[in-house]
Amino acid sequence: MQAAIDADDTAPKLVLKHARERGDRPAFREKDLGIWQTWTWRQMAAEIRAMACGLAALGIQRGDRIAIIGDNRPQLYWAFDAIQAIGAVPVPLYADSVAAEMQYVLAHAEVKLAFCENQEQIDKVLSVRDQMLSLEHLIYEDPRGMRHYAQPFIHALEQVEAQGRAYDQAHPEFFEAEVAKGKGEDVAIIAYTSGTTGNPKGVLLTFDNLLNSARLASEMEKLSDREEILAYLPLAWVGDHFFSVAQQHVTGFTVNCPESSDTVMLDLRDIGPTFFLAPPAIFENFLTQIRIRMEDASWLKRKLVNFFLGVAGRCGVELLEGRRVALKDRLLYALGEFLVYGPLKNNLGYSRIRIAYTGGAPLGEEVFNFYRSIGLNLKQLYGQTESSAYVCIQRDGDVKADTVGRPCPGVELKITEDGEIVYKSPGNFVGYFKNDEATRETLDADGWVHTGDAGIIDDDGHLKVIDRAKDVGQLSDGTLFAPQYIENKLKFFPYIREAVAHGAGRDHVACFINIDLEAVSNWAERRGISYTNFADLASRDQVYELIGGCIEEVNRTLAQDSALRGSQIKRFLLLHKELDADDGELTRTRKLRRRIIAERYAALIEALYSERDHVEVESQVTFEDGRKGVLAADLKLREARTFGREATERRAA
Amino acid sequence: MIIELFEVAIVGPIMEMIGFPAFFFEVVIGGLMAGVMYSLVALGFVLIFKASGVFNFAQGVMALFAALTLVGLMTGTIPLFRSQVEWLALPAWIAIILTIVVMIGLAYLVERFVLRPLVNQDPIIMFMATIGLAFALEGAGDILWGSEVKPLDVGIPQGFFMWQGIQFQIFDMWAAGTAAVLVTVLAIFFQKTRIGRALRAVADDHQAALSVGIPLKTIWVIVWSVAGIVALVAGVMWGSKSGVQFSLSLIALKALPVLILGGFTSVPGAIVGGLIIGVGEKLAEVYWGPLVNGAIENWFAYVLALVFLLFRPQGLFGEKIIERV
Amino acid sequence: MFYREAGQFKTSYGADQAIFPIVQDRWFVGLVILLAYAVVPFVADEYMLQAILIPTLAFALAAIGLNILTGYCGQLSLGTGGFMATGAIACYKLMTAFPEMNLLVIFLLSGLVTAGVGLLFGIPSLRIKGFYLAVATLAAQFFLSWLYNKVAWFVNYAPSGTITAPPREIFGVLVTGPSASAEARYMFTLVVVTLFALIAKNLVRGPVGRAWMAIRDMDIAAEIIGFRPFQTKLLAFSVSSFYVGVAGAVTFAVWLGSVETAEAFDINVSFQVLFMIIIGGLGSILGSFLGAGFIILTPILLTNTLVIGLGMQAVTAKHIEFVVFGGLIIIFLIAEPLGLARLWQIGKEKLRLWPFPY
Amino acid sequence: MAAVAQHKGREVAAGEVLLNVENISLSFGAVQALIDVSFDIRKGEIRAIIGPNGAGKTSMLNVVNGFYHPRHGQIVYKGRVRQQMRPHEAAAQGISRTFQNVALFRGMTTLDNIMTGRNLKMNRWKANLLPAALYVGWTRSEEMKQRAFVERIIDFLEIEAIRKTPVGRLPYGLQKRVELGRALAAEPELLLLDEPMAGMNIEEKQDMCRFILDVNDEFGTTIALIEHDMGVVMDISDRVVVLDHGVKIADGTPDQVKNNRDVIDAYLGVSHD
Repeated sequence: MQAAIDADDTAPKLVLKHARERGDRPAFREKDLGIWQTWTWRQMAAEIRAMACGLAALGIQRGDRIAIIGDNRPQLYWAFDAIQAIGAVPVPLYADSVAAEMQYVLAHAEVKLAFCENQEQIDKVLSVRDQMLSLEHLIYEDPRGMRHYAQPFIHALEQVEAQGRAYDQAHPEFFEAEVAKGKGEDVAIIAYTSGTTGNPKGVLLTFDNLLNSARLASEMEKLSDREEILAYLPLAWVGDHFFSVAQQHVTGFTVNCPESSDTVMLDLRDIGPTFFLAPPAIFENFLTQIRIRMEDASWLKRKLVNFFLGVAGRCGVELLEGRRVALKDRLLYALGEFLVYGPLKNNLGYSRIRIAYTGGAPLGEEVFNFYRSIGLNLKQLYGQTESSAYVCIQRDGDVKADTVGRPCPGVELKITEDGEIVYKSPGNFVGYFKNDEATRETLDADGWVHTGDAGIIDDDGHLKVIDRAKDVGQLSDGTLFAPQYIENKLKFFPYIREAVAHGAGRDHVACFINIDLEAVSNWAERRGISYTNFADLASRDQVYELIGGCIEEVNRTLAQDSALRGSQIKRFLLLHKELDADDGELTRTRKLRRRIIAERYAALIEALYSERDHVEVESQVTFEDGRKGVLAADLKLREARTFGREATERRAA
Repeated sequence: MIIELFEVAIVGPIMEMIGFPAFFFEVVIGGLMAGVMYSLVALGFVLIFKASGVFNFAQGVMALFAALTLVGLMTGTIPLFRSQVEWLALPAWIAIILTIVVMIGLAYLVERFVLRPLVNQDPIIMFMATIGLAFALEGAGDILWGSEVKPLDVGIPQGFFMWQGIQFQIFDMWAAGTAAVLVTVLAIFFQKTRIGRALRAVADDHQAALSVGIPLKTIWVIVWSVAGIVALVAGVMWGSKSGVQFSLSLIALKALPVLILGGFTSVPGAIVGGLIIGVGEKLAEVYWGPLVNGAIENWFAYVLALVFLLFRPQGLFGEKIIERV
Repeated sequence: MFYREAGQFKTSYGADQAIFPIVQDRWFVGLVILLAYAVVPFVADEYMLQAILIPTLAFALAAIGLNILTGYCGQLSLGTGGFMATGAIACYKLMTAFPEMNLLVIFLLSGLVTAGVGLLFGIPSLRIKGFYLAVATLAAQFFLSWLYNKVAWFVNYAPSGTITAPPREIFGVLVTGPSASAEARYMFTLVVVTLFALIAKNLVRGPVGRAWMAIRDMDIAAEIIGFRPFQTKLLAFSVSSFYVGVAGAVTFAVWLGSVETAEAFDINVSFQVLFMIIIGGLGSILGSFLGAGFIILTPILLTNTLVIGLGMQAVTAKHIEFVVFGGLIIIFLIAEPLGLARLWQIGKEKLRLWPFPY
Repeated sequence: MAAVAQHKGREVAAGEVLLNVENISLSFGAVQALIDVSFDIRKGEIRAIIGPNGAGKTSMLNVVNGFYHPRHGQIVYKGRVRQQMRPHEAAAQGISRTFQNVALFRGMTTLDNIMTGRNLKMNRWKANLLPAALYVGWTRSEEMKQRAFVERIIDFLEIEAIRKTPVGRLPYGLQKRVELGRALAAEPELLLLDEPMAGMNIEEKQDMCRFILDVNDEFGTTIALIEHDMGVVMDISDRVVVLDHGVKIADGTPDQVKNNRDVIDAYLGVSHD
């Protein structure tokens, strides 16, 4: 049995290993009650043991599915191991999803026990419980406000652990035995993809999938057990699971959990992680923050900062990649590091970062280069839930802004003749839960996963993801139309939060713009433009001009590329509401759900391709408390300036 | 032992008092005279404290400053250069009027540059500000008019007359008289005139004051002007008795214990308190001073006030305050 | 700009409540202390030490004392001079009465004596709100200087009325008396002041300090949540007097060596110290040092520029000094009631946020 | 508000009397602030004191926590009679309160403000002058112990983000919350709230209601509160006593009071002369 435990082929086994090898190293920290409470690997192992036995005491069997719902709390991460330890399967859910969304997953996974963070989650689950016969138990971690919940099937984690310890006393062999039973090919988790289309699919990932790819990635990046990471991304997202769980279990580094979702920025600064993952939205957001805050700075300071950012723009990336740079620039950069970049990175909490990843969606080149130029080793990765997030990662010193780098060690990757990216990864999933047909579509007989992404492999063997294959289309005149490519260019502007480009089968490109409330309102204030709410602000002519300017810029760059010149944006409108995951317009990872948007805003799209200069719209919104409401508005439509060949050439000349 | 101490400290002095009543009365009158001074300065404090809740430490220096200005004008001194020009010397009455103008100007400046910016600040901050004011004012006075001791004569007749074998200083009579007049005038001003009533209202609460229809800052300017004039009178008295000099501002500090005796908000309190202190310290000095080789005057007033605190904190005429939360 | 706080996370309340939680601050403070202890004594000349550094330190101690009362507890004292005199006299009597006694012990006792004397004046005046303490301390100022002047016992019947510190050694180094070297006296003062400053800091950041500040900020609320106003204020006042007393002892024994109390500790000293804390910063230990430095240096600069530079009469320069101080007080109270210390803090905040404005 | 719904569900606390106000009369000079007022507060209930402006509500609280001393009548607290009592003694016996217009220590941070609330819970000697001066051993550990407790309150009131902000800079709503925190820090048996929701917007009011209910609920604290917002009073209080011009005109459950003739008059402002 001991041999089986030492096999290190499942997460729980790895926990026991770390408890033995680095028992006093911190495994988890959480900002709670004002300080960073710390748990060593030994303590963590003990907690997990108690939890696991507690679950067993509640009658959880091998193979049962158990939902985990909540924000990034150590106890919830431990739940993964506890559940896996007794051979059950954790099913993480997005904490911010509304009850209806949860219901589907809970029902589909036939969840037997829901492991909730707090009253909020418990309430959501209870509200849809009657449709779920499988659900037998609820556990909550935070007792706040729970005293009036008399139902016998709701348990406090404390009690469960207490029972667990008792159970452990009674059956001292139990825990090790259960852990030993686990094997690498067992399903480790079912990760439901917040698919951009249709219902979520439950991706079955084994320990081998997760741990092997995590090992390869860690070796590649030379991760040690001294890394510090901040776990702030939804723990239902495979990306977070890969970093905060799989890689932690492999390398034994420390995971830090923020105090609350609205103190993440502060906590990031507190911890100063060495290894950092964030979706593009966050990097774009931070950059917007920087710009806004700098606008309020004194004239002199702005000049200074802009000057040095200029220097960085000239030579920052080169220096980062160790290429040759003129001495003058070297010195200037060094000075800039002290005066600007250093403090800047420090204020954001980046200064200790050795490796920063962005993934989940493409990141605008400009944003990407900005961070690299101030010395942040930011790298793009490409992965999917189906590959345990492990396909391509940019290598140090071999980074191109417009690619996601070469395939990771152990990954085979090719482009099918119709331009789709397919791969074989050690992380390849074993199938969709209870959905063989979908499995067959995605995972072909020879083990290739079909990504549904259109891409090319450039001469250096870097993968360049263009767009979702099905999104890439042509205008009526046959010119190539890659919406995401255009949208990302737009989203680089701090004033633009989201953009939706239309044009497939049309004679020109038009788009919806979601202004960035923070940036634009700030912009409006310094111009003394008063407004009542988002819709009002978005309807102001000045704002239309502002955005028009941004679009003009994008058109100019598009015009320089012969292939894309045709897909310049001719008309646009500013949406009266923010696209929102709660309204199903975005995925929980903020990807556009084009079909839904197209349906919901059909009227607007038609208007864009008509001669009209305004259009009434009614759209439903979901309020914080889950109530639905209707928002009516009268939107303006505007032309944007476009450029012909000669215009751009004159600029070039 | 105890007995001896008792004889020396209590019996001795009292025997002396009874022994030479005339002398005793002269001492008392001298004390009253000093008391009038204290009363006048204390009066200034009370006016300002009532109206603006400010505890004006600079009151004494204002007296000094007023006196300095007056002397300067009467001797035709050119400010800053301090060279005296014969034909610039003004007759007393004009000089006095001018000085009053100066004091009003000062009141305006204080309101504009000290009180207004500090409005609604903690009393303690205000108090410290007036200490700063005192320093600035004293320095300014000395720079403008010079710091050497100056004689002052506004034409109050000197000399004395005897009555019942008691010696009366005519000057003292005058002083007492003027003080009395001043107080009555003030009393009338407060009781009868609209502004006066407004000022009293401010003391109670600012809203009320506004309802009388006089802006707070005007009220403050007025109060400080009145206080300035009172200071001038005090300055003249003291100055013409023992020369205009720095010590005046220190002596004026004795108004503080006076306030503790009389209560911070009571005009009659200020007067009675002043007289008590004046007489008290003179008697102490003359009859007990020798036992502890002298100079009791410097502190007697304060210690008396301190002892008094133990028994009647709110002072003779002060009323109890109801705190609200 | 110099701050790099990312990664400085706290895993215990102890670390979180340290005096200098930020690493860079600790370096800076360490540097300053190193300078004060290891560099200054060797580079500074006699005049530097005797006319600027030692007095600054001695007065900083007094300022800390007054700040505890005024800055932290919101009560005002005008008797600082008198209490410094008390400290000086106590120190003199003890030094002469017990030649063998360790100087530090003597300072402690001098402080205690002063605290006791303080109580006499505090008890009647602190029971009531308002400016009574100001008046009571004024009484103390005049009464005490009179007392030490008139009662010959205090000065060991010296006809001149001046008291002179006999030579005493600490660890074999002569620190008082005419033949003590300026360096030795500076070092000794420095040690004493750092020690007491640290203690003061500990007091004000703990429960005691909170009680004082509660009374200062809103005495009614403080009483209703269970603080005893009278006791709290009295405690603040006696601790304050203690510090002022020690400061007086240091001034007498280490700095001046021989003083005529009525002269050296007259009411102007009271105001001087008050100005130190107003300009330096009410409710700040650091401020006490800054203020002391400021008030000690300004007159020197003024004299140098006006008298030596412009050939003005010394007396006029003195008057200008009066105006300057008076003006500064008003300006500071209006513009920045928390004084130089606050300005320092603002600067620090800016550096921490750099390059961001907020 | 779900919390409220729950609360209304539970039966009115029938617990024994915690505080009994007997025939209290209070006057300032000529002004009669309270005239022969009597009512009781039972353990574990939420007791509302309402009435038009100038009805003497705040004066009532001031009497209860010893800030004013009644001319006639007496207060019986935990079965013990007391006439003369200083506020800090009342605090020592487990009565703490908040104020109509926030009475925080503006110079201090949120954390320190709430820490002051712990002073009575601090070990008298350990928090004493000498150990405090050295800030070692006892004081230190004592300080840490209290900090830990205070952090639980901060967590409870969801004010982590402003932990180290000087309260002077906080918006009004948050200040009120901090003040509640300071009162809670004393672990009171009887909590007096003087218009805890004055000048708040809807969300702030809802939060405050939730906190008040949770306090009453999780810590079993007895609460007496003055509030103008009738909706709130009816929602959260078990029993209501109505004052008007210093006289008690009604006393009972919210519903009883709502339909009471005098109360309606008082609120419609029917003249009383």
